[in-house]
Amino acid sequence: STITCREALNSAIDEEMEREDKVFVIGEEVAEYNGAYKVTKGLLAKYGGRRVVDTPITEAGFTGLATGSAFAGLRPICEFMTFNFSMQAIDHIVNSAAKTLYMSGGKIKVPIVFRGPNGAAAGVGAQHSQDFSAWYGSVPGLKVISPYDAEDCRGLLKAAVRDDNPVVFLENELMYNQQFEVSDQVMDKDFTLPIGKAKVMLEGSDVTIVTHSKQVGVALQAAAELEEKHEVFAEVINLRSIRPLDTATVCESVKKTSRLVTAEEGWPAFGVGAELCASIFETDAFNYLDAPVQRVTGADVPTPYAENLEKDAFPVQADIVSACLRAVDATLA
Amino acid sequence: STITCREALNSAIDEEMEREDKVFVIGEEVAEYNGAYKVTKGLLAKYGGRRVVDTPITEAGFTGLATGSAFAGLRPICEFMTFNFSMQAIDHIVNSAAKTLYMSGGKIKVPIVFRGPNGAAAGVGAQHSQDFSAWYGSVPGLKVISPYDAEDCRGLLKAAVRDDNPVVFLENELMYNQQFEVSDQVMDKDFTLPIGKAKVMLEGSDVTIVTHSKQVGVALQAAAELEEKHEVFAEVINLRSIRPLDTATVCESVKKTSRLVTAEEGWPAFGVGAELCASIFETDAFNYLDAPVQRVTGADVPTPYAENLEKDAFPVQADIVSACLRAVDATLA
Amino acid sequence: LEETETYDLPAFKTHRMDLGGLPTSTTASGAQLQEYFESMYRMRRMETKADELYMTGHVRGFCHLYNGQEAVAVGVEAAVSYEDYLITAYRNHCQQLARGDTVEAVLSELTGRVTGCSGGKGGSMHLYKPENRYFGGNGIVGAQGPLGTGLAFAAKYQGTKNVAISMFGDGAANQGQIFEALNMAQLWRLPIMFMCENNRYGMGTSTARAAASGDFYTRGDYAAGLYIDGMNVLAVREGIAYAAERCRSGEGPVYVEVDTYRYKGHSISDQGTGYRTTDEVQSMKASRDPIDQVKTMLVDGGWATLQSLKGVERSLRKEVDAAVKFATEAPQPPPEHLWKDVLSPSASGESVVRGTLVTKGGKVGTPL
Amino acid sequence: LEETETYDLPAFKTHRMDLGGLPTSTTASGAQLQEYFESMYRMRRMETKADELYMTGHVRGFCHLYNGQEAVAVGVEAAVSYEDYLITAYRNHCQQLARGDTVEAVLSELTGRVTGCSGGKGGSMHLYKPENRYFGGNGIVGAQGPLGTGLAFAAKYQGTKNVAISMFGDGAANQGQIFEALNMAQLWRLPIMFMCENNRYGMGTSTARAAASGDFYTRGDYAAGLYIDGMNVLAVREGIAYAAERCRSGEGPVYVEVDTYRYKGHSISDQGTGYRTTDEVQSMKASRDPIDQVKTMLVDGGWATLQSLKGVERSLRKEVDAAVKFATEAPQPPPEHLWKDVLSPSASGESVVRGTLVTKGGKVGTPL
Ligand SMILES: Cc1ncc(C[n+]2csc(CCOP(=O)(O)OP(=O)(O)O)c2C)c(N)n1
Ligand SMILES: Cc1ncc(C[n+]2csc(CCOP(=O)(O)OP(=O)(O)O)c2C)c(N)n1
Ligand SMILES: [Mg+2]
Ligand SMILES: [Mg+2]
Repeated sequence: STITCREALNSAIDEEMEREDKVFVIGEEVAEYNGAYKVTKGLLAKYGGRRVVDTPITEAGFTGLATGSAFAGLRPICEFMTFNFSMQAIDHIVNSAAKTLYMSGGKIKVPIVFRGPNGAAAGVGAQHSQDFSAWYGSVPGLKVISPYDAEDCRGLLKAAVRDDNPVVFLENELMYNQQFEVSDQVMDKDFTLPIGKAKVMLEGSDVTIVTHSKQVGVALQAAAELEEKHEVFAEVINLRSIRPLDTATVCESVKKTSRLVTAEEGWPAFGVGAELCASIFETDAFNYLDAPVQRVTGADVPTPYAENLEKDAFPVQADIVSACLRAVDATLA
Repeated sequence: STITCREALNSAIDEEMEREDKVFVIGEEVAEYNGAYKVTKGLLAKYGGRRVVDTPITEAGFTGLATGSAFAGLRPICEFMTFNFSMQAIDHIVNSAAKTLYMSGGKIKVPIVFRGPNGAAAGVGAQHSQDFSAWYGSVPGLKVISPYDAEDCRGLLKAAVRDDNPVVFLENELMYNQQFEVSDQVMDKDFTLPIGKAKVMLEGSDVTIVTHSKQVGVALQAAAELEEKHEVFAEVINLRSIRPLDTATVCESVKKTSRLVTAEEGWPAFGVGAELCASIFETDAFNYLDAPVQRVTGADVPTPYAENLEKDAFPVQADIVSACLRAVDATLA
Repeated sequence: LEETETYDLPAFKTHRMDLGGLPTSTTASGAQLQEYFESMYRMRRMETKADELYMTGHVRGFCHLYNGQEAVAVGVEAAVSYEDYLITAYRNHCQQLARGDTVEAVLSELTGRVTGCSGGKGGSMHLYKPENRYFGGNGIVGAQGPLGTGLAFAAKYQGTKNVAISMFGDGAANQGQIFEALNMAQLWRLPIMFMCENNRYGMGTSTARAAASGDFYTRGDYAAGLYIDGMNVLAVREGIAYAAERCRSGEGPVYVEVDTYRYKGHSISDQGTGYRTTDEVQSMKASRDPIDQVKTMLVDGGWATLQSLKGVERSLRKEVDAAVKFATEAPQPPPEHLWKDVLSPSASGESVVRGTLVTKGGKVGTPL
Repeated sequence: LEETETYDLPAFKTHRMDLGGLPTSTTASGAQLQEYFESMYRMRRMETKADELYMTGHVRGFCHLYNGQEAVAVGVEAAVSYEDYLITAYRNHCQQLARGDTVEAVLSELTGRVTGCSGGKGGSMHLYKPENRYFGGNGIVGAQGPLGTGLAFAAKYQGTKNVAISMFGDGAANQGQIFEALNMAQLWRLPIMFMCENNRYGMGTSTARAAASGDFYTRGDYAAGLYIDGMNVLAVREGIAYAAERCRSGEGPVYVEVDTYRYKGHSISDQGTGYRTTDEVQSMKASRDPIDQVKTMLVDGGWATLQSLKGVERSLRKEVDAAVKFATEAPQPPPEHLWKDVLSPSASGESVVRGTLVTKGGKVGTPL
């Protein structure tokens, strides 16, 4: 069957709520409004106000509240209308949720999922477009997920809700409406994906493109263009998880292709691509590398509003193609 | 003469306040208590309560207030008792301070310095030990400084106060009491250092150690040991600035030594070392590299309290030495 | 038009502040009323066109319209000057006009053109007019509370008698940082009005579901509070003038609640219907519309006829239509503006900003 | 010791809550008073030894002592049970005892030993006893406000009649997140006491310099408030029992102010002298000391003599001395505990945690 990412997320939450009474949803406009982006549609009608809780616009407050309820054994799914607003509450995510198991010597588990759209949408300007992958990805005690398609959304969100650790689940608004073909297995009530494992979306021999979220789709198109126009065969890896980062899968691929291109929408400095560069040096992939790693990233600017500038601020297919060709050409040169 | 980092910071603030009435200090316990770590000692007595302002314990509030006052043309120095508490106010640093010049099409300058101790002190546990270098370092619109010695503290803090951009100034509590020899030039009222330029602390031929803050001292000791015991000559680079990152100086050094070791106290993932790894691929340094880059970092854990565990959680001299030897040996092998 | 008329004001309410000091009536000249009418009508018309521009794909992202709330922005400006500081949220198009900018500058910002008041880089939520002490345009709910308090801090620091006004919504009023800012403002007697535009909803959430106390003017607890009928431009003018005077005299902040209503959905993508009845919206428009109220005063006062006002409306519509044309025809920012204004140039010199590839990028240091 | 005596209580004050419902006197048995005395004396003694351990370099970092405030922790526990939730700030050693842990477990956490209540990994600010529903131990000023509200949310969600108490300081009371939490607690009628331990100072800042309103019990504005003399253990017991009952009955939160005093500096590195007079501290100790008050009750009630109490003190000192020995002799955590408890093991299996070098590190997945 075919479902959208929104449906995948919605059904994942629905099934996990059905499975376990301790699971509840909390956030701004999640209940009566059915979610600012309708991800929680229908849940209030089905589960009532006890388990689908609209909050005032007070992120520090409701994030702390949700985290405290997880200390007490509940399993909250805490929605940020967008992750930009998680900055108001980031202390609770890091200091209250991520560090408590460790600080308590293992006594207090914090089973909570923080989710919502992350990164840039279309035309929403600088304050509403930030990508938090690397920030959260740096924090021990968290797991950080960045799904691409409907399968990822279902399997990883269900796994996140069942995980006993705090999980940051970074969705992408521009993917909510995207349709994907999914197998019956994916639609199974007990379908989960392992957190921390990347997925090879396309096998190839000449260059490895490692990416996550919406850029996976761009990379797949770039790979098609590379094959068609340049007879270059790219392998495309969907990271799925930012923390843990599946460097083993990346390394294995680079050993095969000898070239690495990274693609992400976040700011370049200290980003996902940077950590992948470091991982090359720390695995034996380095010995197989025939060209410098090429990073494709968001531009190093606050997101501009104007359509033409915004377009230049995020990677497009041509960027990935040109990075791959640079990697391939570097070897030939 | 000889001064401590604390004196260097204190005199820098004092002189800049003397120079310009628009400069004022705001934060918790900065006035009557003379600063939690006494960096602002004597300033209340000299400048009075109008310009040295004790706040309630409300970081979001006073950081926003300070930022707003910068919109209106003042030049606040906003102290966080430690940068851990800047997480309460991080939205103002990023969304209100860093992005406003851009969002306003260049109309509104935000000349503000956010300063305070960053990273781990001794025995203060997980919630009081976080290193924010990479987080702030990733944000366009900010400058981020990480000084090592008294010269850095004076020259860079004075430059930060005179800069028209928001500057995050990351001090280190364990360095406040460290004494350093400084020249008369450094003590000059108009001494400033350029923001964005790294400093070669020690020249060497065999391996480049790039580091910042307190680890510069550790690296210098490691370099001495390498020379004495192993006849390995390390070049030590003090980054001084995390954003902009002076990759040119790093690249130049690597072209000479062919080997790079990075050392930092922050968490490894998406950290300063990672970005340096990426910069190797993006400069011609890659062609000169004879061994994989070695990262020395804080352990990937929330900071433990117990002394023995804490010691294992942060880089020591032996770590840097062994990383350098690995880099050197890799070439021989 | 120079003649004046006296008008009864709708009742104010106060908290820890003498109600007796507030007027129960005020006078206004025909010229003043005419000006308020024109300002409000221009705003209404501009927003209607912004809506259309959004629907036709010229405006992207979010677009929060001010229809119904015009008396607030206009009443405020009738009470204070451009020497006084103003800051608000993302529902900010009309404040930009009130602070002296043009419809062209607003609409061409919304269409992302270089002629926009933020050069096309801010977008609908980020308009500013710092030369008239207006600081936007803030997309983070509640952020303008502390920021506005900082503007007031600067006013006091520099020894002036200027005041600051920070406008925010009923939803924003629950944000902790506003309480933090109020505490400092009260401790330090800063000249600021915390001005809650209570338009009954924060997105789809009514005040009753979001706020344990819906009496926002008492929300400051220890701070003085003032309730104003925000659909009546004269009430806003008089209430704010009074509160501003109190601020100027050094008595500290006033927490002002203006009772108003948003006709449109939260942002254009919201129909504004799921959480309230059409009846509610209609009855609000029919009984309290701020523009209609001023129209009636103008006609009743003999300064205008319905006929003459139609003429004024026609010419304002023309003005806005021209601005629409301008906003759709003006050029986009040149590509190199992507790199501009990331940093302000400084002693440390220019630096290069990286693009999506290391081979792309530009110089940051274009002088202001 | 089974006999009881009646005691007048120091006056409560209330806000939006019926003062009449609160007792003006209460009875206590000798056994109860004896227990309160022992608990408080043990706390005082433990803190004194913590101070010494710090001075001799056995305790590192921060160390916030509770001397003077003991009646609060003890009075609370006399009013609620371990089924009720408790959470506090970094000044948390004595709550750990009150929630049933041992002096050994506390002091050996302070000395960073594996026998500590957080296995040596938390340190002075991070003690917990979740099996008795005590959740620490929070280093971020104010964070326990929302966290505690979440505990109350869970109590209600699960259909129990349990309540939550979130303790925080007068300095913390200004943090915006506490206002945010209170709003939700009131909206949703959550069973929580926001308990401000007003010990007059947040570090070196007196309440007058930090809080526009020093009447913390009215700070909740729309929420019920209760002022308690926090130096009198019976007043704390009765006040909290009353407030807890109100919470249990579904009437929503109570904002409780306990008037107390911190004898020592903020943390051990603070002498506690620059911002207050020695006189102030001395007079507080002389006139209001919580332990002395109970001592007097015990002696006046004929349950004990000063002599017999000396004996009790002696044996408590012995207990604490033994704990000190334990805390300095217990082993440090084994090195592999660095990797433990970063993550809870889960379906996704074990993962490796990186150390300071890529060649260092360990497995994370030690089962809980
Ligand atoms: C911190 C933060 N949280 C959430 C949002 C999303 N959001 C934008 S506007 C809004 C509603 C605000 O309502 P109100 O304050 O009443 O203002 P109004 O829109 O009615 O003018 C929300 C939830 C945001 N922009 N910032
Ligand atoms: C968010 C945050 N800001 C600042 C600090 C530093 N700090 C620790 S305790 C303290 C004073 C708190 O005073 P109060 O709330 O009255 O509690 P008390 O220490 O008197 O028990 C401060 C400023 C912190 N830990 N967290
Ligand atoms: Mg509203
Ligand atoms: Mg206190």
